[in-house]
Amino acid sequence: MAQITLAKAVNNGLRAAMDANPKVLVMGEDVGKLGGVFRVTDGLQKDFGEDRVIDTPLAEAGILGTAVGLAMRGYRPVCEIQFDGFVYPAFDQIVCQVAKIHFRSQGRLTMPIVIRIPFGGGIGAVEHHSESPEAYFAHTAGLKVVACANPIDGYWMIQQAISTDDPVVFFEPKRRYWEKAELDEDRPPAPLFTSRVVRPGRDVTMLAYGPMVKTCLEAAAAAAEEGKDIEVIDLRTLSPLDMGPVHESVRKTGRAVVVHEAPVNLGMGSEIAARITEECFYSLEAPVMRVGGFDTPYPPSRVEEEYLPDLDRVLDMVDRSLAF
Amino acid sequence: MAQITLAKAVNNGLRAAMDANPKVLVMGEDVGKLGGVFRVTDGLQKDFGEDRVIDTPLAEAGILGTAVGLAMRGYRPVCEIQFDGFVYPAFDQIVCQVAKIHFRSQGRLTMPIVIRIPFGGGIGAVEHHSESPEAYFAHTAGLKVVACANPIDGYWMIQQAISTDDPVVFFEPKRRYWEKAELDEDRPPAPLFTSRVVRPGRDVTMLAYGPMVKTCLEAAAAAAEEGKDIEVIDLRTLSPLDMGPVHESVRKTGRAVVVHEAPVNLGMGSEIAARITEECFYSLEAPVMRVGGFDTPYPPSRVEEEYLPDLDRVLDMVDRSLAF
Amino acid sequence: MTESDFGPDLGEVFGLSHDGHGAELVQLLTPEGQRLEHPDFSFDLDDEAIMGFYRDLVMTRRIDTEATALQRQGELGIWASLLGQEAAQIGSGRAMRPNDFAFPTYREHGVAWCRGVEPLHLLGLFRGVDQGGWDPYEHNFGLYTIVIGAQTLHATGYAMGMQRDGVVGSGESDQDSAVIAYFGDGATSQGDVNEAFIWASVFNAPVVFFCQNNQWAISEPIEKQSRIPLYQRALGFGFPGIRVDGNDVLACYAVSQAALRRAREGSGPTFVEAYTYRMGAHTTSDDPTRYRVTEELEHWKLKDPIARVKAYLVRNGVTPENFFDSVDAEADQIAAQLRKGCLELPDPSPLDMFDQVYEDESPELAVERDKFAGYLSSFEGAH
Amino acid sequence: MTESDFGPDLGEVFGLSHDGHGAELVQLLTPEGQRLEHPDFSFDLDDEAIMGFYRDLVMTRRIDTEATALQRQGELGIWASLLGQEAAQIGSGRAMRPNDFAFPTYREHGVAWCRGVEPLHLLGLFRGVDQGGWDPYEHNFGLYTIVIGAQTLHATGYAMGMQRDGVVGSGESDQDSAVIAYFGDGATSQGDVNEAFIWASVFNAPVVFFCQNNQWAISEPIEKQSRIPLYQRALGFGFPGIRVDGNDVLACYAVSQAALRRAREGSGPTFVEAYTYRMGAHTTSDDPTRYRVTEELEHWKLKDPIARVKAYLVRNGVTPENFFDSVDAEADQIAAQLRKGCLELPDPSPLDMFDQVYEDESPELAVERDKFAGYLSSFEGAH
Ligand SMILES: Cc1ncc(C[n+]2csc(CCOP(=O)(O)OP(=O)(O)O)c2C)c(N)n1
Ligand SMILES: Cc1ncc(C[n+]2csc(CCOP(=O)(O)OP(=O)(O)O)c2C)c(N)n1
Ligand SMILES: [Mg+2]
Ligand SMILES: [Mg+2]
Repeated sequence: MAQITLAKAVNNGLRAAMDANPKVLVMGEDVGKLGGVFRVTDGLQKDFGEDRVIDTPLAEAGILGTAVGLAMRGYRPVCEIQFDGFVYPAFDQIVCQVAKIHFRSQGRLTMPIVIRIPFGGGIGAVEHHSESPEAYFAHTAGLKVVACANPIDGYWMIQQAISTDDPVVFFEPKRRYWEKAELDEDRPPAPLFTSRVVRPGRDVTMLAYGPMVKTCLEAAAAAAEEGKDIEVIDLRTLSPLDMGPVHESVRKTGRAVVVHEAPVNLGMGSEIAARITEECFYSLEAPVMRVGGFDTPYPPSRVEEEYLPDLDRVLDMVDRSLAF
Repeated sequence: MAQITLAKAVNNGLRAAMDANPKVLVMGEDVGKLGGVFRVTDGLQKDFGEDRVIDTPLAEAGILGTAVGLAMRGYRPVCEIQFDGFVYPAFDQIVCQVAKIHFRSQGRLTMPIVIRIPFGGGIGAVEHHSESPEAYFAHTAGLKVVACANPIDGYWMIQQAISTDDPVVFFEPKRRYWEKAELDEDRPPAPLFTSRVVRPGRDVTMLAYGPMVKTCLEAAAAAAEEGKDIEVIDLRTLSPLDMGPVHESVRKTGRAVVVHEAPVNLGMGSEIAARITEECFYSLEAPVMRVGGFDTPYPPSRVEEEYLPDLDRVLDMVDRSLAF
Repeated sequence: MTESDFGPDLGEVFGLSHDGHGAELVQLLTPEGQRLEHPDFSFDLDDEAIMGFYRDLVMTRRIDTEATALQRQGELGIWASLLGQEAAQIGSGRAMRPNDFAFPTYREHGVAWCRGVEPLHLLGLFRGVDQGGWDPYEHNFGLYTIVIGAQTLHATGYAMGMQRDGVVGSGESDQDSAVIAYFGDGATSQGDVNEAFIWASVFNAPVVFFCQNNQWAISEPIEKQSRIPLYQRALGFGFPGIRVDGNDVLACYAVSQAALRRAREGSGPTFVEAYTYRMGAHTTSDDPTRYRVTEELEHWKLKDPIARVKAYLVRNGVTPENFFDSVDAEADQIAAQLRKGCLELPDPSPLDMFDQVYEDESPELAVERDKFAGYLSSFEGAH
Repeated sequence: MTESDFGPDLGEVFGLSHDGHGAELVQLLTPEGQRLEHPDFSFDLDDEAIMGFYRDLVMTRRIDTEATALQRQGELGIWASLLGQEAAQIGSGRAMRPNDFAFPTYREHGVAWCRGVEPLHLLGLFRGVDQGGWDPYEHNFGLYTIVIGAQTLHATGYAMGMQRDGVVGSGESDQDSAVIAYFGDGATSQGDVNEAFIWASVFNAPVVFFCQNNQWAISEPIEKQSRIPLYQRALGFGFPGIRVDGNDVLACYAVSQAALRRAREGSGPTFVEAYTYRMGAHTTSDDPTRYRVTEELEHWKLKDPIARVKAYLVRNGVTPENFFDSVDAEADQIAAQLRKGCLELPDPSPLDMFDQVYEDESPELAVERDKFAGYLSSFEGAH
């Protein structure tokens, strides 16, 4: 079995989805000949043609707004937003139309639209290219929001998202695009909207998604050397949240640390902390701790390593939780 | 001293701010001759002219984008968004420009822009006219976010917001526009970014802002008849949050219920619950409870009374907290 | 604005179009009911059809009047009247073929009528029992869209879907289809609408941009949105724009028909500016006396879209015995039905809202619904 | 696209402008270095000035080359080269007066040079030590804006501020001011940019929309953004549009000067399309071989913006002894300085980020900063 990068895995997933269903379209800026700035759509236009892989004019509202019309006509558009920081011009179409049309029409209209967003920092980029806007979408009823963390999930989750009859905002951790894993296409994937324990442990529960899953696994490995046994859960789905495995874990460990790159204030961690506390109140030995980006705009890349949660900051929070 | 409605109080506050500083501008859709759909800018264009009270073309991105340029030129634009649901076309300008320019320029450029948003439901309106988008803005670093709940705060807070050198998203509870209070202009106002205990109590702390403050006060009065002594705090500022009085109160009561109209999932309540739990862990007799809109788009107005937190739902949550 | 001495001619130099190519209004029926011919647009139907239009116009206005009355009596939360814009809507609506698709704003009651949408279904949104009570696919008529301009992009995307389905310029004119996007003068300022123009021109999508310039966006006159005639906006995007007398149902029909035919044939988008007037308030919540003078209203009353059709029919004595009375009678009957139906509209069940958010239910939301159901039932005993 | 038999003439009928009014490029200096006259735009400066332009062009290109080299060597994270667009930027930049204000994209290094921005300060953003290292007010030159099109609205608002300050069409031409907004061909598709056109025309704001059509938006050719020449976009909004040879510094100067004068005098906005070519990759991260052919590049090399100025100066033998050598020498020296300065650029302190979010510090953020400071210092002992 060959090793495959996350970028290639999503590319293969898109290809499989387009092969399986002629109604699947890919649209966005530079998704055609260039294959996207991260090459995630590489080769698709060559093989599926310009009618199915559409280089659009440079306007995100236009991409999502026309996707709504295409969806009404029976197509399943997969819209690429080039970088996280450029999704905002489409925010109105996403929040007021994509998210609400099923509700508005009492289900007469469905919106099987996937919005692919390479997100997060750590690649030394300029402003607007390293953001984590997931909380905006998770707070928006009518959308479903997921984040993949590795090539295997990248391959399967994009196909599952495309076959979902509801709009799915699909976050791809851009700094992990070049990381590899073995993909066994015969091994059936987990359901899309489920979280998963990726490392069992007894002392503390660590919750992450997207780029921070790897960071947390590394932190857990380091902690193990100090005799701390950390359980790591890859949330995978941010809306709906799959809290079952999380509550189960916290009832066992009594401690939880949520980690994400987005600013802590009103980030996913706030909702997760609130829910854990509601459900596991008497099991908690310490308040749910949150590690994330600071409550500032994303800083110049020369300080992003300080801005982003890293092994040390995660472990520091683990210690605070254990010492509480 | 005369009774004054919230709409009139904000109108007077705007007038005072425009009198005090010729750089203050009011801009938006229908803010001129019409005086705004809620008459909050009534008479301002007549008295300050079309150069200072600007009826803009129908485009919210244009309103905020030109406000940025006007601010760079030394003006202090007060932008009216006609209804909560129409702020999204301006989301990109607000999140990527208004919120980030001070940071981007290392403080060389300031953005003294106020974004007025009549928000919330309960007025029997059609879709997009009853939403509570405050969490989107509170999650956005670089913005400050406040909500007034009564005419006295409406009068003072709008002036304080306008004199703030940072961008302020100013939420006005539209269903309270016609409620009256006595305004004593000689009584100095509280600082803008502070929360306030509006009803002291010993048993449970109730946290609200904007339209829900009145609902909570009514609930507290009803609970009092059953011998439950509820402390109500009007948060007033949503970003930054002023948690001091909140923590103090919860350390006393051991119980907290957060109430807002916005959907609970990733609403303000999630952040407040997480912070209270972090700071008052050992004081809590029960998890912080949250009452809010359901995690659906805002429904047709004939069911909005079921959708919105009301006296019964708030009291139900108080009972759950006390019974926990 | 000071005019620089050579500002104006520089304007020329720079290529500002003053030629008013198509500047004058396309009109085929004068306010006095006189038929006119136009070199480029001819009305190719008979008096039978004009009588049909007359009926459409009267029914639409009657439905609108009844809805306004229902709002006044508290049966609707709000109503957006189309008073004065009947011809623009009936003319364009009747120019559509069954497999064409329309994307309306919140004011297209006349188009809805043409698309066979039951008038009662228009009221749900305004009464607050739903947010769009008809099946868009049953009528090829989208749901009312309240966010200004958003539907123009949906229309363009839908038209791109038609292209991909091979029903544009296929040569088989009976299957060829097009989209018509309705929007107002104020909407032309929204980024979305201009992006729709770009998409439609770049992809040569089969969409007719039908702008009802009713002179007002709530309290703002057209001057706040554009300093040139709106139909000229299309010049900037490389497709045709034309202004038609929006109170002339024959001209609106002829121009819309030509534009739709172009679109179906694969010749791309067209911008049609229907020059008309909002005779009523923006909505029942609005008070126009604060911002406009009654003279304006009086002036436009003389151009009433219905009166001129009646004048034409009368002048030419083509109508059967008591045609007008029977139309009025039918209108009153429809209005009565509408009123009855409105009062009987059932309120939605609070629990429905949880089920209509997603196509594939979210487990979270199911829990929320069940909790709330339990909460609601806890009151049952209570009395 | 099937052409309907009467689609085309209907196009005419509907008023689609085919007249190409101003369609041909304004050019005052041929690629061979020949001066041309234009009926409407004359270049009114002497050879001294042209030598100055030559120096500007060479310095700008040299700075750009050095920055690209620095990126290759890992000293910059990324660089957006202006290679090929020097004339468009120097011509328009030199047409500005001190109290005019420019709003750039991320590629306006030549304009920055004209505005007196220290070249080193351009590198901070690309090295990742800041997000804009100069004081906009010191140079009347805004910060680089990365979100496509956003700055065109800022420019329009700033121009509206000038109107309110009484420095537009005041008659005192030395105080009158204008704004120039830079953006690319791809940007013309953004809603924001089209809204800027609307605001500028409705308020008659003193802004020049200077579009460098370098034929590409990353991998997308201009055909993906518009099916007509871009300068014609202005026709749809009621203000002048003109296409100028973007590789001709004299023409860019003359046209920008005329447009800026119109704006300052109160005659409103102008759209200038500088027709040029992106000779390099979109940025150092881009690989153009994936989407465009080298023939195109070769073709445009013949129109090089610098070569033609040198050819003119040589042909007319107006330059002093070893003028060209000294300019090159100066360029190398500036490049060396730039490199030295780049390597010495200090990294920002992590704690700064907390202090630059707000003008009035937020207590919350102060706490966060102090916590983080404590965390950082906890490592000090650690080794
Ligand atoms: C994005 C957005 N902003 C503001 C509004 C509030 N609003 C509703 S109708 C209207 C005026 C629309 O004018 P026009 O486009 O001319 O259509 P008309 O109502 O005249 O038919 C406004 C500003 C809205 N619905 N959507
Ligand atoms: C809103 C937004 N969407 C996408 C991008 C990513 N992006 C950066 S440059 C670019 C192409 C811009 O093309 P053009 O406007 O022609 O300017 P040029 O780079 O050619 O100078 C794109 C799509 C962005 N910066 N902002
Ligand atoms: Mg209108
Ligand atoms: Mg370009």
